[in-house]
Amino acid sequence: MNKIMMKGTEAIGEAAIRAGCRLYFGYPITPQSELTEYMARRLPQVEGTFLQAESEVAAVNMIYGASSVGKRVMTSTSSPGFSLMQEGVSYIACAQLPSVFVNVVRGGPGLGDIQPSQGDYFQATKGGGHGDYKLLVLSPSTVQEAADLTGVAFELADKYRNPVLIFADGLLGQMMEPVSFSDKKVSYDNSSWALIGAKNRPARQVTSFNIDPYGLEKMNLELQKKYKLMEENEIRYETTLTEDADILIVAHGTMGRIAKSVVEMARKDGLKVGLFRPITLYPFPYEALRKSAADVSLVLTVEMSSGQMLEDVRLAIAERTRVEFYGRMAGVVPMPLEIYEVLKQKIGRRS
Amino acid sequence: MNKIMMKGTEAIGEAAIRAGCRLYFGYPITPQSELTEYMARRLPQVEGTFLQAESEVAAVNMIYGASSVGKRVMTSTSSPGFSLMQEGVSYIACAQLPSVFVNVVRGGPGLGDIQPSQGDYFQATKGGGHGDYKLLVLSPSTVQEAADLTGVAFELADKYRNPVLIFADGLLGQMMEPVSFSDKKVSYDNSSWALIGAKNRPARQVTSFNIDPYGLEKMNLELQKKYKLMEENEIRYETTLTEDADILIVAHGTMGRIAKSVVEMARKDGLKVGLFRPITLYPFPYEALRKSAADVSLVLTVEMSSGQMLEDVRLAIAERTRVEFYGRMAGVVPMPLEIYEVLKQKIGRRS
Amino acid sequence: MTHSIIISGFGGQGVMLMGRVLCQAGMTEGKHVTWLPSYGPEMRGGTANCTVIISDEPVASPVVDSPEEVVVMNIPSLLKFEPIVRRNGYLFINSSVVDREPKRQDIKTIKVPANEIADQLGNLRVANMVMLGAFVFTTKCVNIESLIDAMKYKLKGKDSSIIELNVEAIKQGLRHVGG
Amino acid sequence: MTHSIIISGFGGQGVMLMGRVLCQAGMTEGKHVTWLPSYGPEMRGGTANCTVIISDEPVASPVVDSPEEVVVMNIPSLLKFEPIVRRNGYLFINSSVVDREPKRQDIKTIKVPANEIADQLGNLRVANMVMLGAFVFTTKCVNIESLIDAMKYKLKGKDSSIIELNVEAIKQGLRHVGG
Amino acid sequence: MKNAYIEIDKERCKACGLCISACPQGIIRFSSEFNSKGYHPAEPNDPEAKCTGCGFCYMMCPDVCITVYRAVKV
Amino acid sequence: MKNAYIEIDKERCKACGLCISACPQGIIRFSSEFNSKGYHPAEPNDPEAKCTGCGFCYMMCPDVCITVYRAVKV
Amino acid sequence: MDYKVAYKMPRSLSGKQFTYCPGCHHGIVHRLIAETIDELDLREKTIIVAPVGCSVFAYEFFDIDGTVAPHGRAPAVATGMKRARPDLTIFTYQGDGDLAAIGTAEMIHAANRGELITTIFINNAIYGMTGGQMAPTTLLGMKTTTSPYGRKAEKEGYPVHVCEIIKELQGVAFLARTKVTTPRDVMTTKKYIKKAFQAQLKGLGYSLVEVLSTCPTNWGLSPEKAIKWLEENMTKEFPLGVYVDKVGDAK
Amino acid sequence: MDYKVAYKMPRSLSGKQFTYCPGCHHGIVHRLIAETIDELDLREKTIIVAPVGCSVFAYEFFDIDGTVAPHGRAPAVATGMKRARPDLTIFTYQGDGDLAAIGTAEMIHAANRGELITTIFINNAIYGMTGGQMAPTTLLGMKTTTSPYGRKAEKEGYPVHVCEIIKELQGVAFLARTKVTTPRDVMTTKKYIKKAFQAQLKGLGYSLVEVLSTCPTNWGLSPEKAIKWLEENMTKEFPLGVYVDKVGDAK
Ligand SMILES: Cc1ncc(C[n+]2csc(CCOP(=O)(O)OP(=O)(O)O)c2C)c(N)n1
Ligand SMILES: Cc1ncc(C[n+]2csc(CCOP(=O)(O)OP(=O)(O)O)c2C)c(N)n1
Ligand code: SF4
Ligand code: SF4
Ligand code: SF4
Ligand code: SF4
Ligand code: SF4
Ligand code: SF4
Ligand SMILES: [Mg+2]
Ligand SMILES: [Mg+2]
Repeated sequence: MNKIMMKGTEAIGEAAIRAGCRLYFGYPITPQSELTEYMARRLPQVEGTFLQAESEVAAVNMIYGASSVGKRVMTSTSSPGFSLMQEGVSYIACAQLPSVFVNVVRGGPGLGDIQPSQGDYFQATKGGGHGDYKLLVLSPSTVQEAADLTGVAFELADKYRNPVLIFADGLLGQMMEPVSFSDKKVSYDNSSWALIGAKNRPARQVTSFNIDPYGLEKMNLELQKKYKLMEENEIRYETTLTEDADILIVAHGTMGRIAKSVVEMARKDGLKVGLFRPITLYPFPYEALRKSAADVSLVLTVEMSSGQMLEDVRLAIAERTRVEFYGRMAGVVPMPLEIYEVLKQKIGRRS
Repeated sequence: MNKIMMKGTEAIGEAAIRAGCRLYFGYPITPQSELTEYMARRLPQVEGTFLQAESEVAAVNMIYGASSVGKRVMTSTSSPGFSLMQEGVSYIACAQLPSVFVNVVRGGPGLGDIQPSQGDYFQATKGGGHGDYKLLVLSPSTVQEAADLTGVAFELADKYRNPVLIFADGLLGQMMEPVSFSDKKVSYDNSSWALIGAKNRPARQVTSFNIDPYGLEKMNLELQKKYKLMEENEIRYETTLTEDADILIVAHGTMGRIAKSVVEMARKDGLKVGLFRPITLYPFPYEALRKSAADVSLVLTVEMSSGQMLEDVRLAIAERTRVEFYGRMAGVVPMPLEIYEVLKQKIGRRS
Repeated sequence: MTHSIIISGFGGQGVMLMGRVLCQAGMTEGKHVTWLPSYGPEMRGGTANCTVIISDEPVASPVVDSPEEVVVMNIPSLLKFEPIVRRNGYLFINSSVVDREPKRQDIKTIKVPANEIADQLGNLRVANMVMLGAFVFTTKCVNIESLIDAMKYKLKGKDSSIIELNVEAIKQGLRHVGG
Repeated sequence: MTHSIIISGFGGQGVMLMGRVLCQAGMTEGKHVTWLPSYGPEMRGGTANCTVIISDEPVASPVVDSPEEVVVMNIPSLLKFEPIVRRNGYLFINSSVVDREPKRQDIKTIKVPANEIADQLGNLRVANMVMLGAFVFTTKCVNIESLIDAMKYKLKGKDSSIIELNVEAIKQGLRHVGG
Repeated sequence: MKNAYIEIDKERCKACGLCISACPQGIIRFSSEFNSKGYHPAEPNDPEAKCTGCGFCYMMCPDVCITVYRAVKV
Repeated sequence: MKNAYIEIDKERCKACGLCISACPQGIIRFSSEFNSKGYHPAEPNDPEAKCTGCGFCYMMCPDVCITVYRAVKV
Repeated sequence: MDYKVAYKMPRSLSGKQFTYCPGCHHGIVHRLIAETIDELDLREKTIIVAPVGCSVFAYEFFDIDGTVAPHGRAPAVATGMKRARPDLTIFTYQGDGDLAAIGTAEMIHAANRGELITTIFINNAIYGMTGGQMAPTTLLGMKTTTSPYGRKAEKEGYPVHVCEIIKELQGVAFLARTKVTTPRDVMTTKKYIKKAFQAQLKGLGYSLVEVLSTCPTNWGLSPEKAIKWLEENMTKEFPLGVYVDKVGDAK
Repeated sequence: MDYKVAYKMPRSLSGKQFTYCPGCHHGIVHRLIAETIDELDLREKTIIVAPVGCSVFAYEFFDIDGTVAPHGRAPAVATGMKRARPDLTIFTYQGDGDLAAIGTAEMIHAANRGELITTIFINNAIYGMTGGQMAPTTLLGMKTTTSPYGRKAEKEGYPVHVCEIIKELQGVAFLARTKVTTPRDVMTTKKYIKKAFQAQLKGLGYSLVEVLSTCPTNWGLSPEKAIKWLEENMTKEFPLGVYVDKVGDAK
């Protein structure tokens, strides 16, 4: 497989096309506009359709439309844009429409800045929109992984008829790394539920509406069953030197690979530090983390936020172990040495 | 104080007016339109301004505007409408604009139904919009409490320069109970920061924008400091017969008072059941709940959702105690006996 | 002492008002009251009901699994609510509209031909007040005087003839059950 | 073996391209590489830099607190990055633009009058390639051949005269540092 | 011998009366019976076989209750 | 004796040249010096005192670098 | 003598009873759409995008595939569908709150793009479903639950004229305003609806038919009186007629 | 001989250096607004609502109180301000992406309500800040990063004409399209901006001035060539002139 240097945003775009996505609707916003622009350039070359929506609100509803007629479709945005999509996302989740979203998170809240951040973790994993729904949330840490997980995202979306969110940050979006793509032919078939004309069968409805609360509760229970299945089958994470670790760092996305450098530093100093990197943020790898953390004396969660995944980490290990947090906000990226210093300090304080 | 029978929605409206709110911007949506309509009728009578916005997106930004010039202002909506407001809410939180929001939650996700629900708990407490921000979230359980907390909401909003969310459900919104209002004269003064013309002082900016990540991180740290203060000073909750309880029910809002009936039933049966009702959902009363749960053998969280506050309950008591959950969704309201049956069953299973 | 009441019927039968008048009456007597409406899944003109609690104590749950007193003004309401009336509770049936018998024997059933009585009074729309008169006289959840005052309060601004008609309806109702 | 490199300068000086050419070269040699751009808070025309990692191992962190090799093409970059060069690391200075001396003694400083050399070649815009030639020859992070190939790959489609000019610039650069 | 006649689906009818005022022949009226929704549905009342089959009633009926039949000319 | 003259804030100037083409007298040019942003700023070049004080340069300058002075007629 | 059905429920309706109030014009327009679909033989390839409004259930009333969009976003949903499956015929059915308030941007941009979709727009000058609040098309002076003292131009602005706003957008291929208060109107409206679908089928651009409609319930009038009120008030504010017609009259 | 300042930086600018690219017309328009504020003596009671776009920093460039609205929502923010404090003068400053794409509904409804606010609308046919994507006002055939093969009417629709869309809304009191490519244009534009503010001060309704502007950077042209391109292409698509004027010409 030939490797080419690509930005994370562009790799996601190319991978989507390889996954059979021929439709993109989106609205420009830094730091993800490269993905929008990539699709504008590439999709016409493969007889696909690129359309710049008039807003993120329009974009998410175009996704709803394209998905409801059975096609693989995707959009991408950055934080404020994803906030605008929340109503639509809730509709899509309830109507069980497969679709892929990319949020290249930037510093917030509000207009914030355009630097990398992970401050939309809660929004992504707990449901930024209304009601009891879940997105499948994937957090890649390298450009290659971003490409690979994009393929996975389309598969999972169809498998569960659920929206999938690729949660990236500005670092990953802008970073270039060598990447290769699989040439596997993809095919998919959503004709069993999609709105493609009531020909030789009863008319079909795709809906998030049920005026009868018992009917709606049934719809919700179906969703919950599906989420249960996801929790059983779709958990992904990566561990580095956790077997003998006395101290565990938990970090996701690019923060995860920055933390890997910390592990390397610490190991050189003879400190038994390991790394747990959740790849699926929802479903969160509670069980696996609990195991990895079973014998450590300290868990340090590092995020580019004020501490959001931290709550899931706490839930996972139920405070049997001390859980500390370190984070930077607003696009300030915690650096390896910086984190290592914090780590040493926390250990110091312990003794 | 004279009591009158009023719907929860209307009581909130009247209380807002008594709290000095003379501006309302909103968009109709069931089951909160009575509040919009109440304001349309009442505000002109007190020389206030009611304006029906063209959408919830417009409404939240009108709130931004009115608040930024220093006036007390409010909007109300129900679930899908609040999802549409998320971008604006994130801006308002970051720009530190005091303002009061009411979400009369209905069954979701998507269009859902128009029956009572608590399924927007995560959205309310963890931040449905992007970035690290928090709303102050108040969950009243009676019409009187709704009125009282509305007054509190305006005070807190100004005190912390933070948006405050009144989290109600359709039950509370539609229910009528006797309510009385305080006649206390209110006054407030936001001239120290509001945009009222650069007269005899340097020009001022209200903003959620800082292109420099270190500058934005500083803004974030200020927010975090404020949240810390809220966590220290603004926690509210109510306990019922928790002192000698062996089993603790945790429920908020109208679910809390329904649970109170369960406690009454159980006590009649000689079961030592107590109730913990968080009133502030953010800041969540972790410490107080931990204490109330210290000596119980079972905690049952009851929600009109698939289990959202449940995570905060777990975080509070760190699973030292068994935490069980019961919930109904989509507008189906868990009834006292129903809950009691579940409770007995859970106790049964334990032994 | 706590009365938990469900009043149910077609949209146009004034069941919501019945509940609100009851609450108003309870409140003026210094009792704790709640009124909770519920509309069926039909968009327009379907069956509606309200739950009323009148109590000497602050009201905990405004919803009840098993009300003590139920008023059904039409057949769907009978089908829905008969099964959940509390043992030894009351079931009030508008027998002008509900032409079938309840099945339960462990509850007290009271039939009021409310429409016919109202018709005799010259206005079908006061059937709800007829029923309310019968209900209050039987259950004693509030005083008849408070009930009449509450009704007047709710109809404030209406023609005095209309108010008189409603008073008469209440009186006919309680007369029907022996008052 | 891991090289961690920061290349920094004005927006127009082609520092981003320098990093990308380096990565391309590393990749063709089978190395693991990352390129990470960073733009200053200024909206337009401010200082920009990129971080490049070239390694025999998969790259963990794409950001570095303390790079081994730093190239500064203007004064603000010198001020910003001199302090963080790793002990015994390299600091490459475009001395045509940076008319001041670094302060640190524990690092190796290499001055390249890149603009002047480029000017002699007839095109100021190839100053970046001059610097790259000097950089690669000194640090050996990739082979010169790979570098030239990578540059050609990046300039694919451009006039052959332009490509020749860039090759010449690289050569002059490495010649300046003794290559 | 009637040239045309109509049928009204009583159960669908909501007694809005629009067909009644639309009929140029004035041959529709409200029934005295109730349907299960509680309405007095519209019913054809055409003893003199005045119906022309013009379809106005059909056109104005918001609940699509009406079917119009016309005699087939052979 | 000049009737009018202009001053240009060199540090604000971004060398867009709009003032130069706007000046009917052709008396603005780019300086050979750099300003701290790295631009060759515009500078007045009016040895023959041709400036009329018309303000066109001011009007077209997107960076508000120019001040125009006119002689006061006494 | 034999009889033949001259008018009956069109094939493209599901037969499910409408949930509209007695006399509400939504039902008439539904039937006209269904007839059009039948006549153009589109039933097996047409998708309805219902709005949030009283017609939220519309997707159940037609015997065709359908969905319900978030409030106001039907044109965006329809755009997504049409771009993904240009072979399908897509129409949105929207109320005045849905289309002219919250959905303003989506409608205008779909129109401007000449999106090959058709919109049937029910202008009843009120928010029907939510209980009678002011709509963008509410007339001046009209009392609603959110303009309880009557709509005032200085405060709430003027009734929004959708056809007038979009008539100059070049993407629009057919645009007309009509009503269904008489059998004659009904026939005219049917003609417009057909043309609107033809604009789509012929690839000419976006089409929209605005139907002035009654809401007896929230206007507080009987169905008959509501029709009269519409005739006397709404047609004055909203001139009827064809605003854009690129379809032409040939069959 | 004594000299007097004939032209200098207006009082209502903060003096902070603009962050715009060389030759960008944003700066000229800023200055004209500041001059107008000075001349009408409004500095101490005027609030600017900046947009998201290259002019996101505008609220720092004026020496008046100000804020930055979410992308597209400036008219709603300004509405909130004006309703809360009718004594203040409020203006929004918006780009074509901000106003004519994401903010379409907010702008149209503010205009329709006759909201007493003023909008200065910079139409540069592109998304400047985000790096040159297609705007609603991008010309047909024009290549941008999101219309890399040139904008096509069939696919992306037609350039949106804001003045033409809102000119029939009765709430609009002053509406004009202009440019600032010559000193004469600059003077005309200044006159329009002044009238727009006067429309607000006199309580006549909503006012909007659309300024055709260059974006040398994303058009890939020098400042001079950009002006030429604007003259030759944009003025053809977007006719200049006054569309609505209820202010009149008396002082
Ligand atoms: C985001 C959102 N906001 C508000 C609502 C509530 N809502 C439902 S229908 C409706 C308006 C209906 O009016 P219209 O579009 O005129 O349709 P009609 O009922 O009159 O046919 C509103 C505001 C909603 N469902 N979603
Ligand atoms: C909700 C949201 N979507 C998208 C963006 C990204 N964004 C910033 S400015 C802009 C467009 C700017 O174009 P325009 O309004 O024409 O202003 P210009 O820069 O051309 O002056 C966009 C899309 C954003 N900040 N917020
Ligand atoms: S078809 Fe014509 S004549 Fe016959 S009943 Fe209907 S409206 Fe009357
Ligand atoms: S028009 Fe239809 S619904 Fe109305 S009365 Fe006639 S048949 Fe019944
Ligand atoms: S004021 Fe007029 S004449 Fe003088 S420099 Fe400026 S443009 Fe030229
Ligand atoms: S117009 Fe202004 S910025 Fe441009 S060159 Fe002249 S002085 Fe400099
Ligand atoms: S409320 Fe109005 S629009 Fe809705 S169904 Fe009833 S009459 Fe029709
Ligand atoms: S990008 Fe364009 S609009 Fe933005 S500052 Fe530069 S020239 Fe002006
Ligand atoms: Mg309507
Ligand atoms: Mg622009």
